[in-house]
Amino acid sequence: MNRVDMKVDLKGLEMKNPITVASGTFGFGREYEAYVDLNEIGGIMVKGLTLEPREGNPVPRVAETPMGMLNSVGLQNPGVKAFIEQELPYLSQFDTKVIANINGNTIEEYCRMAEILSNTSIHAIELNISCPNVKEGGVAFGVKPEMVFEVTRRVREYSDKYLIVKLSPNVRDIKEIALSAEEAGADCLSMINTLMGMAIDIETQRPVLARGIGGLSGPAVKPVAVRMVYEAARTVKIPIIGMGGIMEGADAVEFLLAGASAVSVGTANFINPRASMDIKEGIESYLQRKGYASVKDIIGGLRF
Amino acid sequence: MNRVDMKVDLKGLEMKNPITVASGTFGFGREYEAYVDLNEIGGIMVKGLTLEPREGNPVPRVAETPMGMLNSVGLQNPGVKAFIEQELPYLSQFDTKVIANINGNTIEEYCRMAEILSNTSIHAIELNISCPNVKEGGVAFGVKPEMVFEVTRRVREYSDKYLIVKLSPNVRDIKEIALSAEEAGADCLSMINTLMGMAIDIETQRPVLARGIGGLSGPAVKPVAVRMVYEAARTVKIPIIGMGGIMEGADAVEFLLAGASAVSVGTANFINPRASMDIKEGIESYLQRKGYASVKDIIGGLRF
Amino acid sequence: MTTGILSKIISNDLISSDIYRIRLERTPDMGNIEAGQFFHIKSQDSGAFFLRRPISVCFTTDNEIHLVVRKSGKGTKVICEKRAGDSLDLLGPLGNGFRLADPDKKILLIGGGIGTAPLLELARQLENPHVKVLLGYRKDPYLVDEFQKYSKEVLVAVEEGERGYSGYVTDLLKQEIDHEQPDCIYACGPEVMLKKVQQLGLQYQIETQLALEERMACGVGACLVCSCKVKAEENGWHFVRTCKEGPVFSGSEVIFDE
Amino acid sequence: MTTGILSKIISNDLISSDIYRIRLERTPDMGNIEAGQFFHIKSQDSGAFFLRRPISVCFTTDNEIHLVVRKSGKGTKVICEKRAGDSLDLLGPLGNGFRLADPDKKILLIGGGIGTAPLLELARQLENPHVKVLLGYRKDPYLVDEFQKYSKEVLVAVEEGERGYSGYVTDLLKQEIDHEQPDCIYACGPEVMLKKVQQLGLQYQIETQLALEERMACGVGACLVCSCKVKAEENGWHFVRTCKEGPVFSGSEVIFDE
Ligand SMILES: Cc1cc2nc3c(=O)[nH]c(=O)nc-3n(C[C@H](O)[C@H](O)[C@H](O)COP(=O)(O)OP(=O)(O)OC[C@H]3O[C@@H](n4cnc5c(N)ncnc54)[C@H](O)[C@@H]3O)c2cc1C
Ligand SMILES: Cc1cc2nc3c(=O)[nH]c(=O)nc-3n(C[C@H](O)[C@H](O)[C@H](O)COP(=O)(O)OP(=O)(O)OC[C@H]3O[C@@H](n4cnc5c(N)ncnc54)[C@H](O)[C@@H]3O)c2cc1C
Ligand SMILES: Cc1cc2nc3c(=O)[nH]c(=O)nc-3n(C[C@H](O)[C@H](O)[C@H](O)COP(=O)(O)O)c2cc1C
Ligand SMILES: Cc1cc2nc3c(=O)[nH]c(=O)nc-3n(C[C@H](O)[C@H](O)[C@H](O)COP(=O)(O)O)c2cc1C
Ligand code: FES
Ligand code: FES
Repeated sequence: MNRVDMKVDLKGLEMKNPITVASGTFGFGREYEAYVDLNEIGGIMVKGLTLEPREGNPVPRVAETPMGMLNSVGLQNPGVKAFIEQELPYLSQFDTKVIANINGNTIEEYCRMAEILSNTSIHAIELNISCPNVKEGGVAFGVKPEMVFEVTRRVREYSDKYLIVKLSPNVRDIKEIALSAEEAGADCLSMINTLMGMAIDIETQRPVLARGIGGLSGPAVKPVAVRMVYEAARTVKIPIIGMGGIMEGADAVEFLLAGASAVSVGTANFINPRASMDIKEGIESYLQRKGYASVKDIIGGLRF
Repeated sequence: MNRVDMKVDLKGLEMKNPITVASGTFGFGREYEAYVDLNEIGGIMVKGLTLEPREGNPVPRVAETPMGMLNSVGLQNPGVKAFIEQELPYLSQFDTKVIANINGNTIEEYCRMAEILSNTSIHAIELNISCPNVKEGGVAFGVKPEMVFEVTRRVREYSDKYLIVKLSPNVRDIKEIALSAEEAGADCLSMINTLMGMAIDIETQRPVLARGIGGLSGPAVKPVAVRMVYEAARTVKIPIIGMGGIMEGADAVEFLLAGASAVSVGTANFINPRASMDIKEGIESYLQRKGYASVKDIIGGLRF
Repeated sequence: MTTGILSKIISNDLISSDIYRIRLERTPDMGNIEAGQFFHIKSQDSGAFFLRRPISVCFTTDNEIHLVVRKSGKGTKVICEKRAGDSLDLLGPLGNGFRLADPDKKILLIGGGIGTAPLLELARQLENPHVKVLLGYRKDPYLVDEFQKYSKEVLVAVEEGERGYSGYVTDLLKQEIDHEQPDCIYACGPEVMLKKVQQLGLQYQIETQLALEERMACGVGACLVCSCKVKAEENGWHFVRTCKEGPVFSGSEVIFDE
Repeated sequence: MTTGILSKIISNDLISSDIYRIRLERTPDMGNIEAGQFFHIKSQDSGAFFLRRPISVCFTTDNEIHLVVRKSGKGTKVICEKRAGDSLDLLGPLGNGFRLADPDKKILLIGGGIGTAPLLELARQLENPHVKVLLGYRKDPYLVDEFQKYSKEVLVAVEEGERGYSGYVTDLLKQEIDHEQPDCIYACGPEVMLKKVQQLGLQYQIETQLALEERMACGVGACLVCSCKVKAEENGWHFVRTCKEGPVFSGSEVIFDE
């Protein structure tokens, strides 16, 4: 069988294939090197970074829900400087795009991180304006169009790196949010981050998560994610990296048809450490079976 | 074993037990009479009504998703007048609360329906300001606090019936929405309606639903629903009827602990036509096992 | 008061490529079963799939019901992989059945693919010596021998395969209508086939009964997802429920979209 | 490049109320297995439960690995109900193992409930004649006979039951410390037990190794949901990963909350 062309061009970021791994679900890559050849992944969104190191939230930080999970890691990470010194050299060995996911409590923090990262070998910045776990910031930036515009515009000033803005699904209208990010200068959108949810242990009568509320991910959210990608793709001209519950090739194809130019694999890694590869192969065999020469041929191909 | 007291008092609406069946999932009751003694249900939210009869959306109207389903029925119903003439007499035979779910394209339509229903034997009106399937109205009312306030306040003027406002989860901040409904005179909140979602058939490359986007319900949404009930319960003083993915007694207990005074069983009816009864018994045996005398003892009982 | 009935699988046999015949224990609470009715099926290991799956009754005896299931997606895969001794959770029988024509009428049954299944029970229940059966398959026919027991003749059409007429089963229909002048045609199969049956029925003024498929949730008439368009005085059409008013509709009432 | 390993169940026996011993085929790609390590388990019929479940290795031979699982929730129910011939999808072995003390050291093992399981493989691997084992159960003891094979003495405590000392296993610990003056204590069990072991270890300056439990997602160190608080220079503490730096921690480093 002929190999199909899996290259994607996110208007400024070219990837050898449309598979990325989602921030917070793939550590800094090392943890999965025994399972996946990192050279085979289009791009790696690293664990969410903050300006200073963070220990994150108390445990339990995870709850299983029907076809999904809640997490409240709360951005445990070594800080942007430790990332550059200790993790980036490792990641830079591989032929994959390194995408730094940044999280600030203030616009200034976002800008400062963008500035610091601009002088490194990372390929892109992913502006996480939607992490629901950080009390001080996160939510506020991601859910109001004005704020999305403001934080994106400011960060844009501090960095020439390819800028991905990661959108929160906990909004009234994803279209206006997507548009704000585009107008403020984002090169790309990634979506969706987790939906806010809660699970209660009825024996102890306490929330399963120590922090009560956490972020829902996994197959349960896929219909919401596909819908939002579809709505955003019809609204903006910049490319979209779609994610939310992608477990197999068929799920990824849904996102591509809905208008995503690439996809990201998150929670699936936890169940199948080779999920990213299986999904890549799943897309390939779909394309082959349907007779497409390139993955680009199905992006946004949804018909009514 | 001693029977526990299952009566709940929704401040103006007393029910023999906290189990209701959710609008749109139980028809007008008749369809389930072979499976459930309708006298055993606390309250029945009837299929969403509109002022005029509606045929609803084209088929397919349903898609299965991971632990959930999408629907786009689009309010197929015989209209409020036919309901009163043909369905209400049947429902009134039973010792259960009949709750009329109303849907308008305009505030005037909502008011008109409330007025018409005020002179009937129904026990409560459920104002559905959140149905995502009706292009003309629905969404707009349910997602902005000002609109929620306005439609609730106006309907309140037209009816003395117990007024339940049904909230949409497709919002930025459920707390401000809940507060608006309370301030405008709602007696009770019911939540959540469906999340907007989409599923794509990758073979045909078309959406599974003829209308593309539909409403997500079932276990997949439970964590979001529990979280929203919890947030709303801490914000308003009026009682809440919680729903979203309740499949068994344990799920219902989660909602009660989160602060709901009653629950509603929706999608579960489709999988198990006796779900409402099984859930009722599940709550009872939980209460007995834990040594509670009344279901009221666990409402809002979540601890941290 | 009935709910889903746990019914034990007596045997499950692959009868053609991806086609399984599942024999289940018939229990008294299933009551009377009409040809054309269906069971709404859930697997006990809930979580395997979410909604129930509608499957027609293919054949019954006093103690057994037989389903013939095509392994196509997630749910039918789980169902088809069950083994003897396992149980399925059956809700039903649901829906209306075929209206049985008098035994003196000349009857034509036409089935396409898995749509042949419900016609076998119909043939059995019709107890009519004048039944003629047209069966269409993509490749390998199944159930043919049994149809022979309950009819005077069975014609088989295959799109790609050895046995019988090579082509669409609807190709046979026209000539059979001319030849047999049937009083009533019963049909189940893909929509294109049903459309053709409807059209010929109207053209030759033959009563047709069509068993339709539509995606379902509740199966009992409550959720209104399974709407089928039928003719109506006002507005020309209205929606009825495939699970309740159907799945069998008269060809004179159904409106197929475009 | 490894991923989850499909391993066939050789046998699955109920060895106490709700406790199952599952013997699985050991495959070469599992490599070396240390006592204290765990497998992260998924059922093949995906959909039955979502996340993997961490289960310690209880015993190994050249060709087998044995797990002892308590049927408690959704996932362990599915796992415990698997039969011989079925397969489980095992990711691992994962985590660190117990650091094995030299064979001349005096060793005390203390296990509570299902926490006794990983200590059996430890006892086997220690190959040490000075091992003494304290086992605590709520009611019916299990694995006791086998512990006897790999130790000089086994003491059993039950909270409610006939056999052995009646009370908590930690009640036995104090007297054993006085009596045996062990060089090292290995412990696995409920947190209250581990706290007590830690406290006595610090008090008597005995090295302790504690096998902890924490809710996990990835099991390989990537998701950071399984954090465990350990002592650190800066800030007094920091979080490490139970699945990677653990599940075995030194009693001198772990910080238990309140
Ligand atoms: C009244 C009726 C009788 C039927 N009788 C038979 C029978 O005897 N034998 C048989 O093999 N099949 C029969 N079918 C079709 C059968 O229900 C579908 O093949 C089956 O639901 C597909 O489920 P899946 O999980 O394999 O596919 P999936 O694609 O995974 O199903 C996803 C969802 O779509 C629905 N769906 C998909 N295809 C169909 C379809 N063709 N019709 C209705 N719903 C569908 C499923 O029920 C499910 O809700 C019948 C359908 C109806 C409506
Ligand atoms: C390193 C390690 C080794 C273990 N070894 C064993 C063993 O050998 N035998 C044994 O029976 N059990 C062992 N456990 C506990 C076992 O993992 C849990 O009992 C199991 O995960 C519960 O799953 P469930 O689906 O039955 O419960 P549910 O309550 O349905 O599980 C819901 C979620 O919570 C998690 N969870 C619930 N309880 C625990 C727990 N105690 N520890 C970790 N996660 C939990 C589950 O993994 C799942 O993600 C071990 C745990 C860890 C962390
Ligand atoms: C454990 C965990 C940690 C996460 N941490 C981050 C993070 O640090 N930054 C971020 O932008 N998203 C984070 N996410 C969100 C994921 O990147 C992704 O948007 C989401 O999980 C949806 O995709 P999925 O359903 O495939 O997991 C995290 C998700 C999980 C499950
Ligand atoms: C098929 C279907 C039809 C529905 N129709 C209505 C409706 O007419 N009015 C309404 O307020 N909610 C409607 N809903 C939403 C339900 O009442 C309920 O809010 C939602 O399904 C969440 O609960 P569940 O997960 O238990 O189903 C409908 C849901 C389904 C699945
Ligand atoms: S499937 Fe619910 S009304 Fe037909
Ligand atoms: S479970 Fe993911 S880091 Fe430990």
